[in-house]
Amino acid sequence: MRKVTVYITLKQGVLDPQGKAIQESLNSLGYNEIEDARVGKYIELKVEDGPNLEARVTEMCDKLLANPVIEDYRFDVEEAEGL
Amino acid sequence: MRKVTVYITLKQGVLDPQGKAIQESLNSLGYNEIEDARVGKYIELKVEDGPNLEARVTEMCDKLLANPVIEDYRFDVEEAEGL
Amino acid sequence: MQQTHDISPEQIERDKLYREMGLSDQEFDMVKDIMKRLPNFTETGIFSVMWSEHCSYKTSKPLLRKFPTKAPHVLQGPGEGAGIIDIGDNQAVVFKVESHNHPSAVEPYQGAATGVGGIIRDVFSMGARPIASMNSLRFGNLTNDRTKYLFSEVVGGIAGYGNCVGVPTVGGEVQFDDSYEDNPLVNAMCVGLINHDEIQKGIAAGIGNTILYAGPPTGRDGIHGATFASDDLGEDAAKDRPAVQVGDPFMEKLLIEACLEVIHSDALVGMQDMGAAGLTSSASEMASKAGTGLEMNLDLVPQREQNMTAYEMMLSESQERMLLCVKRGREQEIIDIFEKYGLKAVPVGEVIEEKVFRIKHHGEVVADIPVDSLADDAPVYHMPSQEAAYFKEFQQMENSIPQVGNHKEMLRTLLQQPTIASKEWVYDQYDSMVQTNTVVTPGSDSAVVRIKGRDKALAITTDCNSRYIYLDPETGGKIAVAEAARNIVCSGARPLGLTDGLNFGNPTNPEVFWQMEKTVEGMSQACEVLETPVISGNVSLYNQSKGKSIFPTPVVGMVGLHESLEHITPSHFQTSGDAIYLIGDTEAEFGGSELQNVINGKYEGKAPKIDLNIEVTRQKHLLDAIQSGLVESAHDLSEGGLAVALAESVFTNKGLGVNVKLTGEATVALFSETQSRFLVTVKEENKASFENKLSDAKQIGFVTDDGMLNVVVDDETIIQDDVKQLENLWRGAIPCLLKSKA
Amino acid sequence: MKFAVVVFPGSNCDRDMYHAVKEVLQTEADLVWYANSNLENYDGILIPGGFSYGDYLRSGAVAATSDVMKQIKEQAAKGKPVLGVCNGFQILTEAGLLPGALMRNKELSFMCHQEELIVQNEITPFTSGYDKGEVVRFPIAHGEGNYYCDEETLAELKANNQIVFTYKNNLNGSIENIAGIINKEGNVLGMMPHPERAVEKLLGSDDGLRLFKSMVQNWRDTYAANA
Ligand SMILES: Nc1ncnc2c1ncn2[C@@H]1O[C@H](COP(=O)(O)OP(=O)(O)O)[C@@H](O)[C@H]1O
Ligand SMILES: [Mg+2]
Repeated sequence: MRKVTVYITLKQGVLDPQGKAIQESLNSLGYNEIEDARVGKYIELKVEDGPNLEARVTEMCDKLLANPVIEDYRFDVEEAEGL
Repeated sequence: MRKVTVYITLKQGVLDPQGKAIQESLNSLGYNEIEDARVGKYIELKVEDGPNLEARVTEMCDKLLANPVIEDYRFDVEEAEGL
Repeated sequence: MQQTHDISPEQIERDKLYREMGLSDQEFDMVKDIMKRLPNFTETGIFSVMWSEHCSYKTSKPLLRKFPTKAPHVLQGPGEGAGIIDIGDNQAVVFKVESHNHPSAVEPYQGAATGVGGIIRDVFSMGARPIASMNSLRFGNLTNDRTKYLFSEVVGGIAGYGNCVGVPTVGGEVQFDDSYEDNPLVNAMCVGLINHDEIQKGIAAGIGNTILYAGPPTGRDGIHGATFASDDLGEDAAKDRPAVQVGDPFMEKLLIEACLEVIHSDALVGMQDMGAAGLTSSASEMASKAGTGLEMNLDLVPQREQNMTAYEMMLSESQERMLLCVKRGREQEIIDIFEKYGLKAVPVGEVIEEKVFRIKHHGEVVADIPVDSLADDAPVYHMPSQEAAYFKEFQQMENSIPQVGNHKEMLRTLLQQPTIASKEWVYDQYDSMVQTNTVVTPGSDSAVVRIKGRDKALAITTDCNSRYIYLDPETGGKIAVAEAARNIVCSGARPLGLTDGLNFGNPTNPEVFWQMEKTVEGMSQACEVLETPVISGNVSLYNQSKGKSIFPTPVVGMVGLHESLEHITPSHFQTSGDAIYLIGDTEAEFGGSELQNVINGKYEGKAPKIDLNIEVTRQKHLLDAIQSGLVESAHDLSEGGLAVALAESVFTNKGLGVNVKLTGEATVALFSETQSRFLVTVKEENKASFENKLSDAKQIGFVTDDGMLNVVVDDETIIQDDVKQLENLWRGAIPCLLKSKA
Repeated sequence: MKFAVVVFPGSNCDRDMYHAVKEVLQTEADLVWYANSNLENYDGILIPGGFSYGDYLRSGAVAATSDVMKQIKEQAAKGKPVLGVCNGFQILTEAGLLPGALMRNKELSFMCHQEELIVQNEITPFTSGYDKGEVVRFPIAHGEGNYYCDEETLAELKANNQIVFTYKNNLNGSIENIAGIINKEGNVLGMMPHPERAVEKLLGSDDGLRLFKSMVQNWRDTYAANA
């Protein structure tokens, strides 16, 4: 069993209204040191071992998990233990 | 300048319908090796350096970024370069 | 990469760089004539967006002139952000439709969302409070995975934006056909309410007055969106991807409240939203309309990204931005109002006497253009037109009757066609009730929105059966307008006027231009006869992919007025025992029908005929009967004919059924799509008065309480089916298609 | 009785709530903008639905940290009735005035239509006008109305009779079909369905009117008792 963690972020230049709202809200709580916030998604997959794991995950990201028009992604693969 | 990355995940035991839907879609696309999927949030903060950075970020998470009833969080701090 | 500002005017001319921006050689020559010199990079960009089809209507203008646009109750016709119609009591209704087809093909969620945001801005920039949204959608066949994705994401985007911004989405339409496979249509309509004395115009008047920029900072979003929308959606649409704009409905909500507060200040001179071609079109149009000039300093424009060029800032289509003209010296009053809502408003320029559009950046003049030339001198093209070859062929075909073996099964099949099936999966995702005015929620012929504090309401519908228009553009154009009016009348309202969203293929194809011409002619005739002027609209061309044009799709968004809440009439049957009437005769007309598609898998032949005089007379008589309190329910007959209308009328959760006796050929009686027909129920005691008013109404049966749909034709039982089962098929069809694997 | 309808940036049912209490019920009410507000002089606080702060991060999360929330907590501590509807309910849970959390609907999509609810607790200042077990029709309109809490909290809710409304059909995945809960003290009610959208027959239901009437009646009773 493997644990794959996919990180999906908005492409550079794409407006992130959510990030903006979070930054402003942190500032208004007094955390003025926060200069920017960007929000992404984080998906943990529990995957049965098999050949071409990386290639298949890349495919999954392209087809479903990320929206290539506005998002970038990367992923890590680990041995799964306590999943 | 520091880059803080906050990872927010649903607590163990809290149902994750979005994760479930992703798992099912991946399975139906033929990725039968996916046994589970869980979705979380991933927030990148650009933070001006200052004392007690870690303690302050912990506070931000407790106060705003994560909801302790349903979510767990952790974060990394890095030197920011190309931010 | 070469920096755009380093590109010299000479290089633009020599390497014909203007072509990449969308200007033709001739158009570039016109620009040189106007400027009396070579335009620089920014200026070329400004001309190219202002002269794009999207902003200049250069190929459709000659056609649009044919639409009747005037009537005593029209306060504002086409030309401003949206049209306005008087509804009495110092109130008026503001509405317009807008397409977002190409952005939605590339990024369906954001494309649809920003389409909704854009049309809402058009309405509140007039000073009106947006009170209802509609959407008209077209997709390919729902069996295809890409179509399922586009459909789900578009609906998600409309919901995501509309729900958050707090404007109820009260209705719309969705149809599915192969011709939209790679080029879905996403047209959004918004309706607003305004008091006469609050009407704003997008003008920059008063020399020396200040131009304020309000809203979020400008990024590189959607640069060249306007020309992109006017181009063929080719194979390489993907490379245009960075052009995608992201909507922020939260920002829009704040902007609505701030702008509606700002209009009460007499420091405000004019206000316009930044839509297609962003700062360029809003600023130059505001000056042009006021007969002034405008000077703007881009260093003052709030920016989200670093090192933006003048070209990028002028063409950016970042969302949720407004441009205001404010009396000099009183800027702070306006800025404070925006501030209250957490929004930034900053001075970026001023109104000048010299009629030029002058842009400064980093201390240099980067554009200096005679301002009227951008709007008034835009080229107008009279495209060659040629009757489509298929049309001649279709006109020679006989009106044959398709062979139906089992009418009961056929009704079941028809009810599950995605175009006919329940759209609940769509509209349940929309907040249709916020603002607490929605009297008739989605699921009826028209949505009805009451006006608080008055005994009146508005009926709203969008309609367009593009199959008929494809078969016969002129007839189909008439039908589109007539059908919208039918839906309004069935709800008990008097049609006031309409907005049109003209979606067509490539106008340089003479057969497509012919479709456009004929469609507009047909629509115009119907508008005349039905007394529904066109008060606003939108044109979207080049809707095609892989060389195939979409079906011509001129979406009609119509608004009507209920002069009393008492007149609001449901489209569903109400009570067992009520008499069922069919208004209008039925002929064998199957060209473009749902039945033809189910049986033959294509649309061909003649479109159903329509006689506009019969149409208007029937509509008037029916409305009169409704207003006289004689009608329990009224529904128009459309796709699938009488059988489908009967079934839809009993899907009510009241356990109702129908007993109907018809005469003639069963397939014709049940499934023909002859126009100008209505299905009406009347209480026993009102039958005589009703028949007096509607001479061509024939009673065909009764509403029952046994939950069965019984149809007898010439003494033979043709359909006997369980209403609940039919309803389940109809309700389940779209969710079922979406779930099933391709 | 005078109501404050608290308006956050992004609230969008604020005018609907105001219309319900002011124009339909004809009680006193003000729309109170969240910033620089003073809730001292109001007898009841209504937190309307909508998308405060765009629902960014989590619905209700940002509003829950605002200054006006401190005042709402103070007023609630004094025993004044506080009603949060839809986004208002989400804000109350995020602020800790009510236990649990509202998560995404189990089918993930937004839903809007009339639903049947069962009145589970009719002895609150909000529901005294209803009968126990009565079925009422209110519109729902939410994407995140899936009520969640841990088992311990659920046991407590039950033990204290804090579950006020349940759905007849479980549509969004809520634990035990929960549609609305009240705090232990019995003066803070949060609910996903919209009573303010159900105050006129013309719009499909007036079952919600009794909720506001109950609030007014109870305030009068207490007021009369104190006077
Ligand atoms: N995209 C949509 N958005 C909202 N409501 C829709 C949409 N499509 C269809 N509906 C609603 O579904 C109902 C049926 O639509 P339709 O079959 O087009 O009606 P009609 O044939 O009477 O014009 C209408 O009430 C309509 O408003
Ligand atoms: Mg209809």
